[in-house]
Amino acid sequence: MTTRLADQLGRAEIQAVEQVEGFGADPWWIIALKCLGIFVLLLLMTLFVIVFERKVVARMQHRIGPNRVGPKGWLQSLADGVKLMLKEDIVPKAADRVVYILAPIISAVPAFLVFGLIPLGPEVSIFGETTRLQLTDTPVAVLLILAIASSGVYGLMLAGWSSGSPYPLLGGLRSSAQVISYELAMSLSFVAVFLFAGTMSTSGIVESQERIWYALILAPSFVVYMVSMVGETNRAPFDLPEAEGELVAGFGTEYSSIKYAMFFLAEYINMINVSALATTLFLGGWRAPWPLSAIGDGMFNEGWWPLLWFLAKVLVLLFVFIWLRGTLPRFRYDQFMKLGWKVLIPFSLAWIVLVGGLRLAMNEGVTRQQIFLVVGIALAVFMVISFISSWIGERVRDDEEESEDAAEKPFDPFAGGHPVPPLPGQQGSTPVAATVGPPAGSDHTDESDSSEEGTRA
Amino acid sequence: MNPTSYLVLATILFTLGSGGVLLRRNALVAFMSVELMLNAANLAFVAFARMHGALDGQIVAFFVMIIAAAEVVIGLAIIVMIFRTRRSASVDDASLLKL
Amino acid sequence: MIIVFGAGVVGVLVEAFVPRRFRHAVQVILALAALAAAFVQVVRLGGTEIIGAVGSVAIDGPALFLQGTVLVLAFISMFFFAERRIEAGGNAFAPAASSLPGSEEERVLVQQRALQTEIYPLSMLAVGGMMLFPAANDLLAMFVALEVLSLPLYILCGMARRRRLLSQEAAMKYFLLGAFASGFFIFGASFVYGFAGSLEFAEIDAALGARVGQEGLLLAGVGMMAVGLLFKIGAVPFHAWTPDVYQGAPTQVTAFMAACTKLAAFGAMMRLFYVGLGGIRTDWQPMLWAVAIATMVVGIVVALSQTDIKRMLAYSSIAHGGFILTAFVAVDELAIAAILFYLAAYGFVTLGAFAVVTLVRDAGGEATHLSKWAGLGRRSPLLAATFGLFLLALAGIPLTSGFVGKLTVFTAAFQGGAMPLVIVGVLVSAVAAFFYVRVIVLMFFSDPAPEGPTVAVPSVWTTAGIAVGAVATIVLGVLPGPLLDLAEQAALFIR
Amino acid sequence: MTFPWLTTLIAVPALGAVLTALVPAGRGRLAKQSALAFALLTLGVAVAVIAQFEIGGDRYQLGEQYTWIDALGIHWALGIDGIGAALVGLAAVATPIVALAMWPEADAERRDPKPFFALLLASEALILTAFLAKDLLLFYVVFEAMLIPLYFMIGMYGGPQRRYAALKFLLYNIFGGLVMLAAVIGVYVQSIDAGAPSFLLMDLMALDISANAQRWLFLGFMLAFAIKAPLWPFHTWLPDAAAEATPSNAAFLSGVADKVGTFGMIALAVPLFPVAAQDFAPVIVVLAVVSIVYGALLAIGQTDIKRLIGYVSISHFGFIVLGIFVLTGRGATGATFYMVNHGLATIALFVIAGFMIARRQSRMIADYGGIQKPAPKLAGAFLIAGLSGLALPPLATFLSEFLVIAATFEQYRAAGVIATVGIVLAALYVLWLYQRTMTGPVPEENAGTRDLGRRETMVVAPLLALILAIGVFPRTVVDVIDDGVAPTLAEVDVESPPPVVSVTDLVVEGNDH
Amino acid sequence: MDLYAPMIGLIILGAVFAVFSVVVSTVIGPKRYNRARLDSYECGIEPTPQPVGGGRIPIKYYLTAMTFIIFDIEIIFLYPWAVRFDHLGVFGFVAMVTFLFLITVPFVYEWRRGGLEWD
Repeated sequence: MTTRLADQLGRAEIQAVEQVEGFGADPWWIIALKCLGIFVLLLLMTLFVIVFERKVVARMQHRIGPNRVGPKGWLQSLADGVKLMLKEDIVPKAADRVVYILAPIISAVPAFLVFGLIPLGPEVSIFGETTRLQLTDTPVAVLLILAIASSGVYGLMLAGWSSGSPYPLLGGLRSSAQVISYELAMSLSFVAVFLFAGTMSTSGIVESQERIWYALILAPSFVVYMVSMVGETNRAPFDLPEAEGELVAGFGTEYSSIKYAMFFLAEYINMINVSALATTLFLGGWRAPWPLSAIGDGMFNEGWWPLLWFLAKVLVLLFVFIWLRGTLPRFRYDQFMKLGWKVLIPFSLAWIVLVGGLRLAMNEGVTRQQIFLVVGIALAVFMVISFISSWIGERVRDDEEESEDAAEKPFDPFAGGHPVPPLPGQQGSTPVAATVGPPAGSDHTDESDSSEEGTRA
Repeated sequence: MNPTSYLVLATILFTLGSGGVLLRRNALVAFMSVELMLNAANLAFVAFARMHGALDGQIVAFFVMIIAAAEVVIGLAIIVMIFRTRRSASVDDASLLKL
Repeated sequence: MIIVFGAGVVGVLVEAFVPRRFRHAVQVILALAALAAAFVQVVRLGGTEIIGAVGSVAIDGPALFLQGTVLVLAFISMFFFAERRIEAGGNAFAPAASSLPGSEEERVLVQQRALQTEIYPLSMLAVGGMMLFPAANDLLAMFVALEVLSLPLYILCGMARRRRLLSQEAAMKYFLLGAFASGFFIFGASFVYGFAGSLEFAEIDAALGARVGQEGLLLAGVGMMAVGLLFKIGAVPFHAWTPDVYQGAPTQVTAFMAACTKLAAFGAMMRLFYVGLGGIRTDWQPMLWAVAIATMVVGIVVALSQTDIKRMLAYSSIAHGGFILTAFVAVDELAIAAILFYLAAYGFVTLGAFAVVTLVRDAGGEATHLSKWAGLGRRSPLLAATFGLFLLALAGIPLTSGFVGKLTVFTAAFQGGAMPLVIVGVLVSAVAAFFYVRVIVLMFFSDPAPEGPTVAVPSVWTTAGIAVGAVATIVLGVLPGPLLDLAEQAALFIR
Repeated sequence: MTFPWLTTLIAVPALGAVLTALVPAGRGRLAKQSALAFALLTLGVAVAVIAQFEIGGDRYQLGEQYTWIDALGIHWALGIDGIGAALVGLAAVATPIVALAMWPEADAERRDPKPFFALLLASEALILTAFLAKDLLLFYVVFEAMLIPLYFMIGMYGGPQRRYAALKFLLYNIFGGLVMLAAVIGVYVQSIDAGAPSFLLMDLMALDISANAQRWLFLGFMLAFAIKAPLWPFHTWLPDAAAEATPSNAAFLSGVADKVGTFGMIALAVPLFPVAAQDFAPVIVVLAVVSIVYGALLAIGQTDIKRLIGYVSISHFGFIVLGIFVLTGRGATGATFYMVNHGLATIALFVIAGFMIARRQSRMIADYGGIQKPAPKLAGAFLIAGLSGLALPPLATFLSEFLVIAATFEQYRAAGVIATVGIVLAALYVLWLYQRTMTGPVPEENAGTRDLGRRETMVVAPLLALILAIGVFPRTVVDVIDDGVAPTLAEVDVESPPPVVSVTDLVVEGNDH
Repeated sequence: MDLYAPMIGLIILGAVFAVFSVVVSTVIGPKRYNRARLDSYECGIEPTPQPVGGGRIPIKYYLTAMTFIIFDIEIIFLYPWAVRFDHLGVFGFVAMVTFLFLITVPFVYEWRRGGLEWD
């Protein structure tokens, strides 16, 4: 099979796709310069965004926000950074020292990397060398970004584990569960983009959005991405890992001084990263927004201008982050996971199939009217089916609950592996409680389901 | 392209993996060693695919990845199950079945 | 094959949507229907020889023969899976594999008579893998099939209702070693691929003669792939898992596994070695000679000292793998036919034997210790006689299928020039007879142990299954002609 | 199509076995009656078959041949020749006698007697098939299959050590059988190589097998047969089995079943591998002679009657094997004749010993003495049976033993001398046994020994009558046997004709003594 | 390889920065010993000793991890498929839909059997 598939793909193309036009030919000093530039840009943006966030949130809450350090308080975050640097560095005695120290580094370094693959602009000239405003690009750039981003999870996980303390452990687990869950939705939302762009190289994707932004034609993907990007960065309203009420400060509970700052830094850089990625994949990257792009034969799409558009777009997205934080209450953990697994992922899958089908139909020369007709019929059928199935599903579920209610077991405080107090309506497994059957009710659905859960494993 | 160095690396990984399975007593570690073996195979496949200028080796690597994933799922399930029943993941502790 | 996979998938859905109290019935019917339908399909395909699925699946005589046999054996296995009478309303599997033994949760499920129904989709998937395995025509398909058949089995092994720890341990051992072996297989495959530049067996074969100077690569690869496959067969020195797993797994699963896995694995091995590597047979034959001898000798010698009936059968299964290997080294149609026949005959016997083991029980579940079987012939002569029949078949006494199998296999080996192997095989069979007969002695001539096990009265499921096994054993022993003819007609691989 | 006599001959006891097995539990008597009836019916068919046997006719008569397993060239092929006819007769005669003798013994057992009789008929069917099989694989199948009923017969009934004895019996024989399987396969492969895969004896005998291959295959066959017909040093299972089985069972075992081994030697091993047979003949002759002397010496030393008879059998089997492997017509005829006679004599000895044991509840010779006073008929019968073991003229065994020894002298003088020593030793053990058990003062506990009852007489009388009759009129039997022996040895002659005068002449000559 | 080399520069830069900060802070930060500070934080109550090798990890997370792996694999297949979509034609589409369906089956199963319930 494979041999023939390979033939189908064409062996000649294998070599061809291994290079991306316009990259890999820079002299070393330009590379160094670009590295440094990205680095500085990220640090500055972090410092800026932190203050920006505090000010915006303050404004939303009718407060003033930071206003002491520097002009109008804009140096506040720099001062905070220096302060953290000077604080005592505590390593708890239960901690696994090496991992404990490595964890913040592991979480920070990947954060810096992502930007290396983001196109900040078209070709410019630096000291006479013509080069693109992007550190590098590869045929699988987006995949690489995903890989880099997800390796940051190790930092969180290891931080939680190495602290040797229950809260960080739970926090670390939660955040990694969260990140990987939302990473799925995020990755799935990219598929449609690749489908249209025909490439995974970031510059190529920006290239292909010359006519229209994918945010418009692939709006559902964009929405999924926006939601999951917030989840991926553990930001409000999805900031469960550091839910103060439950877990103190999540995986960072035992951290102090600059190590804590590292996590903080990583979080903010990641915010910038995902915003930049959104810009690249859905918002046309460095291309000037529509009215501007029409001006002067696309003059705003050349030279250093695009950097401005790019940063502007990123800033808008960052503002959305802050806006969300300022307005939305935190989700509950189960609601959050439910959203990820039961809404975003199935939706993404269906969307991919739909997009694929449509594009295939177009490639095969089916007319638009026919497509709309088929889609309309399919939608109608789907709605009818889903209606019926949900109706039946309810019935079945009722049946099942009935039959399983009889077997309702007393509440086991250790069921999840960790001792938890019984919820209201649940009976502890005390001798007295065991004789009393818990009242039948919807409270118990979750409990009976979880008894089955493991059978899958 | 000369695949020798890749092959050497793959072989080293494979040896490490198989050594791990045979020598390590923790089921999880042994299990990860198995994954290492699979990845060594992947590396070898990809290297050979380059050498032959064909894609099929890479496709195999894909499949091996899925299978490795499936193995992870199954293996974790089994190990967790054992761990829950006896609170230990050591291969040596699992010794009810003796000659 | 697709029917079976489809049934597996549907089974999962059934598991998800059908309410618990109907699940069991639906699953059993689904599984049986799928197996029957697939069998019909296999029969209809009889005689076709095509390479399909873009070259990765070969449908030819041996493949169809083995697929058909696997289906029949799996069909019978489902009977045993569906047995509910001997465990007081439950089947032989833990109601929920993840629940802690002895925990409250489990107690409740047992009280509820909750049935484990996931075994059916799992075994459907395993059967699908077993069908693909002997039909796989390239390295990748073979590897995928290997895993598809193994993974559900790993899980099935850990699901025993009684003696959960043992069962889970078996699952873990099987899993770890199985994964280890498949690692070897795929790494070896990569070497072979590196040598030949192709995954398809026919092209590998073509490359054997064409390329010189890299034989080291090739041989290392072949050796490692052989490890993977020999592991599945349970050949010495890769047999260490067999007794543990056979003992620990639920006996029904053991029966299924012992009968069907071996079948599929030999099928795959034949295709790989005959079709893909036929050109270098002089290189791998000595290796298999050694393995065959070691397998027979070790299997039998260790079996001698066993006191647990399941372990004994496990070692005997190892030894039978060795017998088949004797024919394996003779690369010709006679050998293929012999192996095919032996596998089928052996499958029925093993299924039956393990099924009988499920019926002999005491308070703690199955009474597998040999001492408990003493005097069984007095207490339930019919059961003991049936088991005796299976043992005699395993020992290769004439008028049972085991004899004809041995005859054909040794004939093939002899003709293939492996006379020393035949002699070893014959000597070993003689030793083997000792421990089979020992059990018969125990059953018939010993006085029953005072608090010996009771023989559970099975429902029609197990009864029917055992009966089919026994009848097949005798019929294949007395009138093996039709099946032999079939095997002979089927004994041609396409390239 | 002519009436399938031979298949009928086999089918009757087989059917009997099934029907007997179906007798409801607890109706032991009905089972016995049914078994006896079928055994007699078989005898009737056997007589009919032998009556149709034409001396000087085709080599194999009443042949039947149906394809059994086409793929392997296996047939249900039957045919009868002189050797077979003689042994069929023996088996057919012996079975009802054994069944009758077992009758009281079965009652002494704690078990349900039904299985014994069913198994007896089953093994008779298998043994008859073995004597008639004209397909090598068919022979092999029954050769092995008969072990199972015999095994159960030994294992289920008899002395305290019976399980051990049964196991030993089975393992020895399965071992031999499996080695033979390898050889059977080897022969088959030879036929494949010759381009005509077949298991039919006629086809196989026509094969031209290289001398080297013949040697290996011959050894494979001989091992199995030597174990079955206990030849020193493969004999050790027999004394155990003989001692532990019930007497009538032991009679059946060594009197009938073991003849399959010697039958195999003469009807299969020698004609299939004539070259190898000649090569190995000296070795086997030595073994046979050792058997004779060894069996006799150990018999003298025994304290257990049944064990003693077991060793006597070993000694006699030595004669039979010796007769076969001098490879002359005289020797072969003598050996075959010996088989029949030894069968009758051994059965008689065992059965009568069984009667004694039933009375005294002891197998120890020391416990007996002076029996001839209270039970003269018993003693008389025992004496006749014993003397026939001693080969005293005019008892049947005499002629056969004479033929064998005469043939041996012609070929291997030294062996002949030693074998003659065996005769002397035989006189010693037989007479000494008789003296120790039957003569002398009557100990108190033996005073009340009953004499032979009616049924017991019915058992013993035909045996002794036959022994005597054949001894006086050997001609009929010998002619039949000789008719089979001639073509069998012709195979050997093809390779290198032994210095033999006309076979018939020799027989006649021998007869004149 | 040239395409990936610049990334190494960035890695080095990031790592140097992170390590440098951590080291500097330990050097210049104050050190005042306090037993309570070195204990793990449990809202002031006496800390429970942790088992060796970290605490027990709830099964739930394994489940999530397993499901994640399955989907991750799926994505691995989706990406190249998407990139080459236009070249693969109907066959590619049908194959992928089948694949997605097969992936969906266990997903639905897990969903129905309560594997996707968090509490």
